[in-house]
Amino acid sequence: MATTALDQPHAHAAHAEKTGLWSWLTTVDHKRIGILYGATAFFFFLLGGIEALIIRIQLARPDNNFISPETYNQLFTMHGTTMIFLAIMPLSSMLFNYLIPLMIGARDVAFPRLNAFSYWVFLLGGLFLNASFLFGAAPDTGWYGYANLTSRQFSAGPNVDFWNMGLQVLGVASLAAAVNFFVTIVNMRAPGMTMMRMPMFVWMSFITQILLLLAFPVIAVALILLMFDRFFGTHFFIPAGGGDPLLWQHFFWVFGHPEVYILILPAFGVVSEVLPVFSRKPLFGYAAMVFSGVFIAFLGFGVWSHHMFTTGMGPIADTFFSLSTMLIAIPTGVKIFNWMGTMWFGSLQFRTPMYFAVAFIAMFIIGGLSGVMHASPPADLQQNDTYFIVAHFHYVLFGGSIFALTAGAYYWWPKMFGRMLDERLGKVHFWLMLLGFNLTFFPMHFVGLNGMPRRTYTYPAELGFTALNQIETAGSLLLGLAFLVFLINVVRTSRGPRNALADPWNGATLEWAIPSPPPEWNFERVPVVDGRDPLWEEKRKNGGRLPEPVAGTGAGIHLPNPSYWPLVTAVGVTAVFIGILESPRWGPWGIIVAVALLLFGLYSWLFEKGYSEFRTPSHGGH
Amino acid sequence: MHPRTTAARRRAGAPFLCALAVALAGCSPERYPQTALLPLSDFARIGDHVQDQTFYWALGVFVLVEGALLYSIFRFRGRPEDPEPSQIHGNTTIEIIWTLIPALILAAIAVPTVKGIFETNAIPKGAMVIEVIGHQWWWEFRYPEANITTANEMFIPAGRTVELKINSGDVVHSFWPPRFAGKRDVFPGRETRLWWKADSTGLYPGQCAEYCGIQHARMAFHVRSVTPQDFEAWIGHMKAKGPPKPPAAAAPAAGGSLRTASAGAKVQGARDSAAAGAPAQGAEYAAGEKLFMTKGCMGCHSLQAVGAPKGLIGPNLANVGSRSHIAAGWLPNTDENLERWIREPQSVKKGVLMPNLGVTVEEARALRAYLRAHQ
Amino acid sequence: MTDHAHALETSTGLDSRKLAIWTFIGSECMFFATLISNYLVHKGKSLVGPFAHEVWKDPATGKVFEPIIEIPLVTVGTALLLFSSLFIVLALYGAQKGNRKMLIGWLAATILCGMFFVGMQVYEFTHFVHKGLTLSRNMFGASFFVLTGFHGTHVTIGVIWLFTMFILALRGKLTPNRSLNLEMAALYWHFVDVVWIVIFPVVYLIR
Amino acid sequence: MSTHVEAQEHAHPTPSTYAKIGLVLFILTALEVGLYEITFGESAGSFGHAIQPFFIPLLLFLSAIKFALVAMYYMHLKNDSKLFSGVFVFPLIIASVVILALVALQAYHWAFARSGG
Repeated sequence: MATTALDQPHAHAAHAEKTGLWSWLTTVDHKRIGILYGATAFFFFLLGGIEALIIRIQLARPDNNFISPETYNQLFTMHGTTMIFLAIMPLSSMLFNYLIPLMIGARDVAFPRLNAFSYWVFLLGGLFLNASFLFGAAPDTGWYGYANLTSRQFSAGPNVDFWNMGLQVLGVASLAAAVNFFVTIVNMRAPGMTMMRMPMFVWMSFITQILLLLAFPVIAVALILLMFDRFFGTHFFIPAGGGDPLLWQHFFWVFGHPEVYILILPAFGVVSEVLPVFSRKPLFGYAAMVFSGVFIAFLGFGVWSHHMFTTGMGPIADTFFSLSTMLIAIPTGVKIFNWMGTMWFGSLQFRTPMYFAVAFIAMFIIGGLSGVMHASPPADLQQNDTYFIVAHFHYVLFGGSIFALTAGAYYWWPKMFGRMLDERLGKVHFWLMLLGFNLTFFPMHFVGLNGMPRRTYTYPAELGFTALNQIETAGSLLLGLAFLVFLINVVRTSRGPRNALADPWNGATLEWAIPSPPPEWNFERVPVVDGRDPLWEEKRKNGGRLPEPVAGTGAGIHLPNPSYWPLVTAVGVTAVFIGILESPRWGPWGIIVAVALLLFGLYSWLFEKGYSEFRTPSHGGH
Repeated sequence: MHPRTTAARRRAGAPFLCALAVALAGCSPERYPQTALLPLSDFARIGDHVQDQTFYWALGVFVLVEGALLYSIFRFRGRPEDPEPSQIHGNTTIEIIWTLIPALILAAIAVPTVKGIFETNAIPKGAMVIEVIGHQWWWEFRYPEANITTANEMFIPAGRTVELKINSGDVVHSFWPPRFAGKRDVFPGRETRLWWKADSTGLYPGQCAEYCGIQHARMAFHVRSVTPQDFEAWIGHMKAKGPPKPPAAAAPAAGGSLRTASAGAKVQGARDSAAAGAPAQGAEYAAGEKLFMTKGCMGCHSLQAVGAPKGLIGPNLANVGSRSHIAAGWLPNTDENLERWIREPQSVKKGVLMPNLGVTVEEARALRAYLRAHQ
Repeated sequence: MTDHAHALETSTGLDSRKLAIWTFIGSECMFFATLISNYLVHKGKSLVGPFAHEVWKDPATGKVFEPIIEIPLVTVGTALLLFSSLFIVLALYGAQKGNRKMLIGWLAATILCGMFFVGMQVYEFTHFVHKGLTLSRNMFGASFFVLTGFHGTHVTIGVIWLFTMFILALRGKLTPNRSLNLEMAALYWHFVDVVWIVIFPVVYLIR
Repeated sequence: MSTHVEAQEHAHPTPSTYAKIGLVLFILTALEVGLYEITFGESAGSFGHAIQPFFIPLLLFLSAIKFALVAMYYMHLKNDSKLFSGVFVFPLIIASVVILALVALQAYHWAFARSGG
């Protein structure tokens, strides 16, 4: 390679602030990657929201033809896939990236370039998945793509292949990030911060990484088997050749249920950080929260068939999975009670993050209870695959994760961008969102129990669903308005001065001990921790207040160089799966070229100057 | 949920309350023919009983826990300048209490659940077997003892247990007659079972509940529960619809005796088909019969209820004239709808396997007359 | 993968890269577990022959299919992979002790064994295809080729990784304080061997 | 979790122990194949038929020993930090739970479907 600017000795920490596209393309700073994750995820969240609005408009009237059946089926599939894989997971990843190093007192994640690689693979995976719209072949078999509708015979087009390959690419991104964060949390904690002194958000993220590490390989294999069925004529899920479509459901939900815990545990972590700060008292029952999280993760692998009670697996299997599902409701209940215990006897400060956190508890309780209602198979036979289930998972995913992530956004906005989001607009956003959310999803409980199945692009008038569907559509428009208010809040704030304090909320964790936004090296001196809520301890020692921290020069701090090889390797990874998708037309050549690019990117990454100690130790190599 | 000022609370409460009122009014089950909350069979009552149990426990927990949350919101509200509250870290006894109580509640739910699981999985002996075959986007029903095939409208004798042997002809569906039983997934290559004993008569809708392709939304069916005598009459009536006698013989123009206006109408006795006089629209009927051959309808549809060939793409039309709905149980079976459905199926149900055959308006009227005669 | 943060003070005192490779191995356990359960779930589900251990006569054509599995061939492969595990450990020992000759010698032996194993598998696959077992022929064929094929792919990746290590060793880059990189490759190689230790009886020996 | 820097040099086994373990592994493999031959091979005598029901447990036991040997000695789990053992064993537990559950469910479905349940 031509010697580029990167070849000079490793960048001193004190050089000028890097801006411009190139600095973003080659960043390895966990904070910038966090902001990239956040911006991309929010864009996909809005995309998913628009898909939801179109779905709601189509369902506003019986026998409506606002959109064609195929478009509706593509929209509901992409709404599900986008919201789960391209919105909630990366929004959680934004918080992982930005906050975990700050909260555990580290200067960066364990493998900064692997972190950049994860982001770029996620971005390319998301674009690849959504590119299917350009070819009019967006996935249309639902976010869990049950076999054998996904077989070549019943889904001849590339729709399912886009979904299959897209999820494989996103799987690579999630696995790479999971290894990175697992090692970061285990290995890079500040001196004195034992595992039982870590902030609860870091604990929940830690469990989420373990779930990711164990669940994603299962879906990767399931998708590989589906790929073999569609491209190479095997019959894993095709009954004609001896295969069984039910096997796909098993494989998918062995991944599927840990996946829904991957979606909710980061939200648990955010709420466990916000509530103590705005109740001005420590989290209630720290150990109970940790063990219930671990219990949820371990048992999460033993409940998957509660998604399959209607397949007639037989009484023994139904009983086992029903009881294990009920068992997992207990630690979830313990968490809710511990949050309420945190608020009890507290001095509650109702700032915007607190609004969303408390609403999270209220909505998640409803979602949890409607979940327990279909943990019992006889009841689930009526509820499964109806709008009752749609109501349940929106109460836990929207009422749960999105409310909590919004609380996190308002709470950590000053730390990430140095500006406080406007409180008044925040409250308007909250009320619109709470009202819109309940108007949209509460009637779904009733319309579901009264006979409206899931994923139907329309319904006849005589079944009586019209009135409730109209309320739901009105509610969804209100939700759209709510996020418009949030956007206005963001834009107005970004024009304002960067005047946020380092610790605007009297926080307890380490990220509030450094300036907002923190310098590239985070901590001038790595802090020593000797208890939970380190900042509150520090403040008690200094009479309740701490001086505004100064950024410091960061001299002598070794910072990793920016590098573009993660981006090149990410393009290689995505190209491999594009090559597979196009293999019927291009033959093996697409894959061969992609693998070559991948290897080129990987080797250049591994032996990059200034990084790898394989080079004879020049100045930059230490 | 917790606005600062009382005025704000009243203002914010108003829209919420009236929306709630509308929602509550909108959700009383009587207004929904396909509701799962008004069981009409023993199977459905098991599920309904278990669901009630879990619902009341859930409602109780909801009221207590959300109430505690609301209480704590107002009781412990503070201002920044208030003194710091006591820094409680936890309390093991409370932790144990709020682990045990949910465990006990769940145990209380688990008992009826497990009992319900085994009850719903134990198929009573001596039930009448009906074969249900799911196809992409319609339902086929076969009565093996009587060797009768019909589609989209299942006749069942009230007061007698029916056992459904469910298979699929293509992809995974889910057979869901909410008034009589929960849903059972329909697998190609793996037979699943469902059973119930209806305890009242009437026409009740049901729908496919597992996404199965473009027209999953319009893959509905009806279950017509009739008295045992009417059921025997219906079987007799359908048995008369054997293989077509050579065209020279009198067309098996069965009378329109079974016309049923709306849900719950009684089924009159069937008349012997051969004795039926030529129906009033003889000319149209004959034209329709000829068109049924020339337009190729025979290729996918069969008109004989007894011994119909298996594996046809289209539904059996032996008694299509008397069905309450057409196009798989959702389009009301009026003459105008039947004609439109024959003339341009792709615009009525896009993506359905029945192509537009370029049928003119007159031809459609003749075909409609011919099919209407098949009661 | 090798962000060399020089001997950073880590909370556990362990090197992050070694922890990373172990985490990756933990995740790969689930990958192969799903593939193995896919194989076991499809055991006995093949509608037509040829089968793993039984003779099968095609009712339509009367053609007789011999049992597919040939124990001698795969036993050689298993022994190769087993010994390559031994060799890589000796090579690592050489690297840690700075004994360059031992490192290069045993590393070359490991790579040769790995290549022979992959060669054996390629031969075995083509041989099976000639015996009538293809990917789309029956469930046994499909699940067998997917399971052993993906294991073979992992072995190939391992060979490439070890070959890169071999080049570095020749250039004298694998000094004792940099032997961790070889240890990571060794751990990956042992994992691939351990997975074969499970696949070999489950696929080849259990009837 | 110890916070001090663990001494890098553990008591790594010597090459001779590695070689011995290599030999044991080879013998175990030979035993596995031998077990197969005497149970199902052409030379399967009466003794072979006698132990046929124990074939699978015996076989799995032998491969479990090989698995443990490679993991403990070649992968240094024996003398490395317990963290690595945890990171390896925990997924193994989940993996075997998933394999056993899926195989059991498949067998149960097959029996359940057959019994007309």
